[in-house]
Amino acid sequence: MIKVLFFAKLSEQLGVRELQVDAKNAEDTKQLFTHLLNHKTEWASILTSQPCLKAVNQAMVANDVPLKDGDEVAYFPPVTGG
Amino acid sequence: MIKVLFFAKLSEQLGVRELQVDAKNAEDTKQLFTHLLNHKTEWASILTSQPCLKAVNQAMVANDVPLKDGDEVAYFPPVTGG
Amino acid sequence: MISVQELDFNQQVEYDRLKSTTKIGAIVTFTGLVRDINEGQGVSDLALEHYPGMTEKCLQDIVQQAQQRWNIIDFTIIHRVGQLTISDQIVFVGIASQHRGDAFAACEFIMDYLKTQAPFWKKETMANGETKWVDAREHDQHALTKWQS
Amino acid sequence: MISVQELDFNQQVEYDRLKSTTKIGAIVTFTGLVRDINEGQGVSDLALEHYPGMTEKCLQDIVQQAQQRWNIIDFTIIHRVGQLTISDQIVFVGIASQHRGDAFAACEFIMDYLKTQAPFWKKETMANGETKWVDAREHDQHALTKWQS
Repeated sequence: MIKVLFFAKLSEQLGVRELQVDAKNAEDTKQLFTHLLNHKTEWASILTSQPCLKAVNQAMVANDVPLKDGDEVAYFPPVTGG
Repeated sequence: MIKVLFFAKLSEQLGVRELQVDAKNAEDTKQLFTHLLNHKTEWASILTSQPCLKAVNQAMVANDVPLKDGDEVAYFPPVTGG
Repeated sequence: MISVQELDFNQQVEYDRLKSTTKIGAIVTFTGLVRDINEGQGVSDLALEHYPGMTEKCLQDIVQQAQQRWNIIDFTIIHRVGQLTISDQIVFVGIASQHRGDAFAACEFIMDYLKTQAPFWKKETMANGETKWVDAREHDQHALTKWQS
Repeated sequence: MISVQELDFNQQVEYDRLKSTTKIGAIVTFTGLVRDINEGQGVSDLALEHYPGMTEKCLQDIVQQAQQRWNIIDFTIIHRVGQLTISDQIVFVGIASQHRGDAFAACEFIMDYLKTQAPFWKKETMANGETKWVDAREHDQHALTKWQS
């Protein structure tokens, strides 16, 4: 399984903080994202209407990367700490 | 009179911290400096052998400037505070 | 030292910890506070969310980059999470170095990267009770360009 | 606040004084300390001489230049004179601003100009008892170039 996390505004809008996705639906981050777009009716518009960053195993990645069983993928808005 | 001050290494080497110079021997800082070079035997070599900054009325000046009775002129090495 | 914590921190304690060896000639500290006005609106409270695990890794990575560029004798990064209010301390970055140039550069570098890369998110509560996730500022992205030469 | 004094100062007191209004979002402090090694020689004591009157004017002038360039809500400059020893605090510059960019720049600018223009002179006593006036560093003059664009 792939552990998927959402943070901040994104998690509030999607109504979920964590999700398990079968690794066969997520061979890479691109396939995972497509899977999430179809997870619930409103998810496509939420996930594509705003800047959305991603981290794989707790490191931000700019492009799509391959995934394997046990990986952790997080989606979140641009950061605003400090 | 012109009040002349020396600081730090310069005052140590000259053996004096303060001096009064007749304003007629110091129409400008150039004339004052020439007067000081001749004040005592060793002063010329002390004042010309090292970088020497000057301030007129407590503001640093790079070039020579006119002086008038009552002015305060200070000579000192490059600063090393902070 | 890197710490992500709900607890407040103390300027003197952090300063004294950085001032631990006689090699140190310069200490620069940055403290970020909750301002009462953000983008022209009165703020009353602030909630800070983060991504536990990634946050600490990310801060460690930023410090390593700073250590490669400048001479750092000691450092402290503290970032608070949870519920904060006006004038509360949010973040502390302290750098101890032999010389001031290293301390200033490393401290500002760490803050600039923390602002754009560390996974923290602020949610403001306005004076009128409305809540709003803070938007990332273009200006913070731009601040990175000075380190990329 | 500008102060030239023999007395030591306290980080927390100065920090709290800068943190006085809810408009402040960023506080940057710089503290300079007596290091045990200068130019490779063991230092045991340091005497700081200054030009009373000119010193205060000069620091005021540097602050005014900083205020023209950056948004400064409050500032503190403290410089000690007289006899100091290893690890003693020499100088404190603290800046309170709305945003961190102003606070970092103003604080470093003030230190860079203080180092090259304010009439202070250091005389070191070495571990072996010899005394030596500290030479001005070329590097400090060079540090000014970053503010002259």
